[in-house]
Amino acid sequence: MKDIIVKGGYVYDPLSGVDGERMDIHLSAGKVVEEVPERDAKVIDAKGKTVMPGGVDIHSHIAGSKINLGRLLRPEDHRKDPVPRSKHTRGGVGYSCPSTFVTGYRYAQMGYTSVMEAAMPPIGARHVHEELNDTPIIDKAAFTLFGNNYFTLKYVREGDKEKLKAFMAWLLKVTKGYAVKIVNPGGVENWKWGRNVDGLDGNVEGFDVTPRQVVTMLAEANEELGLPHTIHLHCNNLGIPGNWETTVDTMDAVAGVKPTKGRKNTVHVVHCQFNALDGDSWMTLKSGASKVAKYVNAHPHVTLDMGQVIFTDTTTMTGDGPWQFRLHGLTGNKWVNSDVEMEAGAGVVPYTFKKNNPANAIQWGIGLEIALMVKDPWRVYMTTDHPNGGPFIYYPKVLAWLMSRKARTDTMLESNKAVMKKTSLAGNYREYTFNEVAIVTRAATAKVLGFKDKGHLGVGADADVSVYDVDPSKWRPSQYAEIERAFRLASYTIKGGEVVVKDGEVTSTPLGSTYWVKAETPPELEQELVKELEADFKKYYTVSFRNYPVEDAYLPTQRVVKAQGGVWK
Amino acid sequence: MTVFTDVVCPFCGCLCDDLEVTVEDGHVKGVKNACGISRSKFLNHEKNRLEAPTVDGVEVPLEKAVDAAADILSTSMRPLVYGLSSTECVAIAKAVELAELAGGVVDNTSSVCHGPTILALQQVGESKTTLGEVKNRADLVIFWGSNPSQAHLRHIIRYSGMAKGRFIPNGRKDRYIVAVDIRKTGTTRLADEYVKVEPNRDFELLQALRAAVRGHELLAESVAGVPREKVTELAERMKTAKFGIVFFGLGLTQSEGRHMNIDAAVGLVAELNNHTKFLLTPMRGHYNVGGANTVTTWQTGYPYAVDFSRGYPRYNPGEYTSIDMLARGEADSALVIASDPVSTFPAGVVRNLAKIPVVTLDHKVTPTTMLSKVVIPVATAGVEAEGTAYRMDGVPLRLSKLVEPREGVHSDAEVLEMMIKRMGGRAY
Amino acid sequence: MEVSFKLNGVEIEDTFAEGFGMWGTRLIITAASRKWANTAAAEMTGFATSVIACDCEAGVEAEIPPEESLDGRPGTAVMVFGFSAKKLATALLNRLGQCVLTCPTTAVFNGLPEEMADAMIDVGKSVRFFGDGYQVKMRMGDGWEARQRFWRIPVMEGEFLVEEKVGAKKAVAGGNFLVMGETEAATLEASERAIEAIHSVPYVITPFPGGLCRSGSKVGSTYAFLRASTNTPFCPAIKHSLKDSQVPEGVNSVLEVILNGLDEPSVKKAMGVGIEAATKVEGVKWITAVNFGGKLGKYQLHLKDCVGGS
Amino acid sequence: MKKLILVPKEVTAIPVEAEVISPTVIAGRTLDEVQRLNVYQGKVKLTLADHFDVTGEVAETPAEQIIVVDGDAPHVKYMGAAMDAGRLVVKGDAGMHTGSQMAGGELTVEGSAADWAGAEMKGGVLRIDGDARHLLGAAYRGSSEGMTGGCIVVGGGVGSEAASFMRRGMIVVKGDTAPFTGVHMNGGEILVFGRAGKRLGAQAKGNGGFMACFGGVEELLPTYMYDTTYSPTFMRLYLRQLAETLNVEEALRYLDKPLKRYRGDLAVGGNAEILIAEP
Amino acid sequence: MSKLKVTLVSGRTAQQGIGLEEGKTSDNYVKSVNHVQLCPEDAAKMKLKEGDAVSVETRHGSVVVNWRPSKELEGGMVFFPYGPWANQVYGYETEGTGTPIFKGIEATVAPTKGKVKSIEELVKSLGGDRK
Repeated sequence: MKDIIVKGGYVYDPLSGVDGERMDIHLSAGKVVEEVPERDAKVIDAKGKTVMPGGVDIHSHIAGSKINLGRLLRPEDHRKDPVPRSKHTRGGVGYSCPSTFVTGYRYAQMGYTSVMEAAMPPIGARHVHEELNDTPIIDKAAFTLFGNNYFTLKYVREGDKEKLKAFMAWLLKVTKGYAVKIVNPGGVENWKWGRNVDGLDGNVEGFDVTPRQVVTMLAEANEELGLPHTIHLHCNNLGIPGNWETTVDTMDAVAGVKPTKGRKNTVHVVHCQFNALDGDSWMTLKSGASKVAKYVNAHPHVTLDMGQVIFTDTTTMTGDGPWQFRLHGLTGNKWVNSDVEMEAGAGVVPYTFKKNNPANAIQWGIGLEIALMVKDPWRVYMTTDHPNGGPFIYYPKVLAWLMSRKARTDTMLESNKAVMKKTSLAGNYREYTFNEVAIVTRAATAKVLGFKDKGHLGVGADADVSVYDVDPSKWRPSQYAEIERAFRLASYTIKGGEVVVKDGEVTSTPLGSTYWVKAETPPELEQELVKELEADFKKYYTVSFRNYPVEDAYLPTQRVVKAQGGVWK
Repeated sequence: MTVFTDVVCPFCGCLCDDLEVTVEDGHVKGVKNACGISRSKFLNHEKNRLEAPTVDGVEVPLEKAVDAAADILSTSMRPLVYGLSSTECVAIAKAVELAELAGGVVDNTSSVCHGPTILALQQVGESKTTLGEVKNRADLVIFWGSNPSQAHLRHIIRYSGMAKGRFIPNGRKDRYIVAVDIRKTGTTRLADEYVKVEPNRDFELLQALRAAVRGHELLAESVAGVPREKVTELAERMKTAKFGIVFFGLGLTQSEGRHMNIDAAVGLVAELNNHTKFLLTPMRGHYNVGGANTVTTWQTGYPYAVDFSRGYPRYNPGEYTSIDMLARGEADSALVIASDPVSTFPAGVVRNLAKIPVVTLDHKVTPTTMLSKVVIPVATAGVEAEGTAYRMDGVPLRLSKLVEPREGVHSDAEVLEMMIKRMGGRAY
Repeated sequence: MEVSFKLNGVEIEDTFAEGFGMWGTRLIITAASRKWANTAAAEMTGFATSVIACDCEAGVEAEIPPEESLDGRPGTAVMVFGFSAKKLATALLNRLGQCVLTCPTTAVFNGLPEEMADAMIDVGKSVRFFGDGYQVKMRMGDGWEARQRFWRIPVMEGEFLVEEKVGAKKAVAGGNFLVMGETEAATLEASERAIEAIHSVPYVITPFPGGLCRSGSKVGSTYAFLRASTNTPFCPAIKHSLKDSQVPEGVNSVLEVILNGLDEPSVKKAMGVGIEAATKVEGVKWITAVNFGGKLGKYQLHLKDCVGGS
Repeated sequence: MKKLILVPKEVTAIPVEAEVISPTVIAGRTLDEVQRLNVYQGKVKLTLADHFDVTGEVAETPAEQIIVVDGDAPHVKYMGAAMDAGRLVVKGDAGMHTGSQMAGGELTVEGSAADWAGAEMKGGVLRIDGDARHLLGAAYRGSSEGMTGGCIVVGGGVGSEAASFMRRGMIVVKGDTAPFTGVHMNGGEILVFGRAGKRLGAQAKGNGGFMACFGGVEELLPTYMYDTTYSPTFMRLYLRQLAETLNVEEALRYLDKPLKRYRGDLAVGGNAEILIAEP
Repeated sequence: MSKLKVTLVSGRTAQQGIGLEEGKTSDNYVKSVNHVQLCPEDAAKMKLKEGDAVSVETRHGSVVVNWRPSKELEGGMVFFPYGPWANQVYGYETEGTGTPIFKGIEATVAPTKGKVKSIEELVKSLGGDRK
């Protein structure tokens, strides 16, 4: 592979403190290096262009049974976005549930080089990894579902945090997972009886624990294990007006958890828009963004992502079974439910966010409000919770809204008046800078995920670089269409030191790596745990304990991240 | 002698994973925990094997057979790739890639079994679960148009009927089993209640049940041969169960109504979720037909009946499904992988298959290999080759390689890869 | 009476009837038989002579033969006039609800196509609620012919069908002329002939009883509380009791023909044929019209024009 | 109106995809360009002239264009698909997806049409003088929007699942219908003058839609409830319009026939109507 | 000798599963699928004896097969295990779904002097004579 010099672009590398300086980036052997000799290198002229580290998406649904159920469910969605094969690429389909190949291509075309699959049911982990292996170019990791796992609930009930930690380490290892994902803790377990859990202090049936206990203990265990990322939490009561209170209560429940060495935060609250609703019903819905933002601004232990709504036809899919049934009831749309024995569940329902729908307009406003009202860009990240709020291909649109008040106003004027009345968005004048965009799309996400080599362009970083055709020295917020255009199709995307996208077209499709986390467990404890697990597996699972772990064959390009600074009793 | 434990059975959609297989001198000598069919599969896998690659019935070296196969697919205008339900997932992925490369149609056996289930899912959705929740919670189990006693021999024991679980400590005793069928079977005998439905009338009964669940009184004295009182009673039983599940089979998908029968069943189950927890799960036949749908879906967006002739995937059962393609005489060549359409397709369609060049990858002699132009012997997945298979409920499991295939015999995936290379693929 | 001209030997005063603007609508009531179509129409147009004390002015315009109606049943065209579009809508809805919806076998169709109308009154908007949730919106002709929308409302007898929107138009009211004869009998006969002729003209109705008003009316009264009173100058019985009687010599009975129409030409034409018909009756002496010197309305319907145009 | 004539050169087993046979696509081009428009046979890309003898005149706008396919074309798919104006006449049989997604204009098939004719139709008139096969005017897989406008008149019978997920528009069938006509219907009108097949209106929610059967019904679902026998005025409107504007003369025979009214599908809490003429 | 009108149902059997894993050309497989199952009363009506062949006919085709009694079946219903013999009597119309009807088909069954074809003969009769 030839060395590469990305020459003369405006570089935004917030982690290295570089804010729009014109400089050259040198790449060699898949890494950023001090300098390579120009005569042997491929020189990419980035003059007048924006250069950033490759994008890092902290929360997306790209692989596994849930998105695949979405694909299966929606031929009518695929049909409107066919993707023909080319010399370098496979054919496929796009839009809200893109095929795996197209997922990889389109992320790369937007300059993204790492994407996190946000929900992996352990028993379906093989499926996730098989799909990740068919998702080209980008680096990936998957977050293992813990919040409704039988063993999690059992150890929480028993108050056995050490066993819980051992279980977490074990499950991450056998599923090749990267982080601890919690979805509607307790709610999905109750959904196995067709019910939900009644908020943070409701009862999880059959275990007599509360979501508060589950979240708190998982957060403590997560930090004591020294996992690279905090718990990744989808709060209770998602999509229910008035839920901002649950969200803030949940954040506060982990306020006392001591973060692991080297960071301040202990919880990442996902797609916050869906959990920042105020009012008593969909009729009286209003924004709860300011209340959530107020708490977040005062509490450094919380990070968020937006879950921005896009006005389009999309496919909602979450591990939150009871919510999806509710949404099916609200819309009358077709509904897929998929319960996963002992550990999780999922639901899929197509949904159209409409500009003229007051609730949708408010939701659209809430996402942006959160991103604009949380002052520290290092703690709020750009997502659409793909494909829940909208397909990831609309990220450039979200960036335009963040960077241009005119973009927001123009959309607001086309939308239901409720967004003016029930959110404070119209009065918000903040406009993201290029540097802030780099923070919320790569630098901060890489940092909070614990990726040392990603999200920056310092020497030693992965040679993941995106070059966008927009001149930040000339760009003005009124030219927001330029942002959409430039960020939709990158001039160059370089992945691992290889040019994978040129002028918006995929030119090469290497298989990226899959990251997973290994946390050391005291051997005796692990043995004891395995004995317990094996006994319960025999009784309650339908697969044998031996067949549960994901074999190495499913990780041809794995990269193992070791948990640092674990604390055991 | 080697004993392999926790072996996954590559026969039916149950994908039992507790088998113990004894291997001696590279041959399977014994199987424990297996059902009769599974035992037959392991113990007889070496019988009636294809001896060597052939072209027009003449033995040729593998490369020649691959060349001939690649030529057929490259030169035809409308190649059909079919089968895939009895092999592992890498082979399925390669078959999709090959179909794309050849600009043809890729279809799998679900088009003649649970294709209608998928059509219904696409219309109205589906509410399903992995089998463990049935084992742990189901106090009402309904087999509708399915007969595990003959087709999924350990289903009732491992997952649905006898299985003991968290909230079903006494297994069979804690469950009420209903079997809905047009005839008595081993399954109806085992059930607490047998509901005899007239042939081709399942749709009416499902609709009546749903209406009853919604609280409507039926005017008809009986529906589909089932008295009104019994319909109401069954509806009530469903509403008051703690956790109910419907396992449906080809009795619904292969009789009049097809996908609409499933549409009705899905609707009934969705309706019941307003009252209690109710789910349904199709009884998938071939062990990896689930995988065929799953892989094809993640690669193309569509589960079967995918056409690549325009360079991107298009989907339309009834148009790009094998039966229809062959019935219209539209396919001008076929590649059959891990399937035996001659034994499973109506004769009228087989006659058309016999008119076109067919390439077949199989491990055994079948009626399909008998009428194929090119035949390439392959390893038996799950015995001689490893890979992933998806259980009827979507749980992926790893098939083992227990013995080496005969020398010169490769897995489906390897042979397909050779064909892809030969056709100039892998530019990506 | 200074200026006049003669028609068929009858003196026609060269004056004008003073018309004024109103909003008018036209609808067609069909029913299983002519009897029921007419019954509904009569009921609907009852107590609708003058907006002085009625909510609207209404009358039957014409009978529609089955082959010309949309549903192939006998129909009756009815026109309703109100002082504003809003008042018209209110009156129309009340009358539809009380008189037509209730009448056996009827259905209601718009009689004033959208291209002729100045506005469309959404009848379905309120009438449909009578269906109590069981009303059905009927969409006819999507993408194939002109789109039409109806409401089907279940009623005890069967189903009431009503077109969702009916056309309304700025129209002309107050067309009139006075028939003056030697005898009561001659005057009545001449007036009846006039009405008959008027009904041959489309888009015109005569809202008063049988089309005729015997009282006439003048604005105000000697009684302060009364807005209108008998048209004293034209009452033969008190001819010599007042100074400004306008009853010509030899006239012993006067009847007023009053008509409303969708536009000025229709009204004029109707007046013309009406006057013509009246003059053919023996014993008719004079024809004149009522006006208020242009104070009441903007339309001056000169009898000379009307007759000339007929 | 300018007339373009396409004569199919042969009927092939491998179908030809020719969505270019549409006034909307053809108008405004030169004859030469028209001849070079792409059609597809299997994986092979060809030109219109490879499959048809192309003669005649091309109009400036679709509205002024008549296309005549002069012969049987049962193997040609997508003729008139998405056309929005003008006329297309197929003087024989037509292949799959004929007139699918058409939005305007007039398409006449003088023979029979294969599956998915008029699928997802939005407007215009599609006449099929012979039979139509399955999924006439239906929705695409997974979509809940079938026909949303326009009118289909079939002279013969129709196959299964005609008008599935219908939302608006009208389908008139002079012959018999197969099972599941009007399945998941959510608006629109279906009028059948032959015998209506089983499971009519299954899963129909109604939403103002009705199915009228004038030639008897094979069997109704148990989840349709009989209400009454009556002669609703509205049906007279349809019947007269059918006779006057669509030349469905037989409609007038039923003007005074009482109709039995059924409502359902109760399984989905629907209020779709099935109206059956008394014999 | 009388014809019997029946409803034909096909399906899987464990025997057929066991047989096919041995091989489609194995005796076990052939035996498991080259017969129909009738209720004893229906067999008696047709005066069928053990070892007799029957001809099964539908509007799509006909085939000669063996018969076996089955107590589980009621009169008027015939069970035909999935396989090449059963396929002779099914149609291929899928009504736009891709799936033919394999269950609940109107058929007639009658005693016959005809011979049950071997698997090779059957394949050959379908045009498959490449070997």
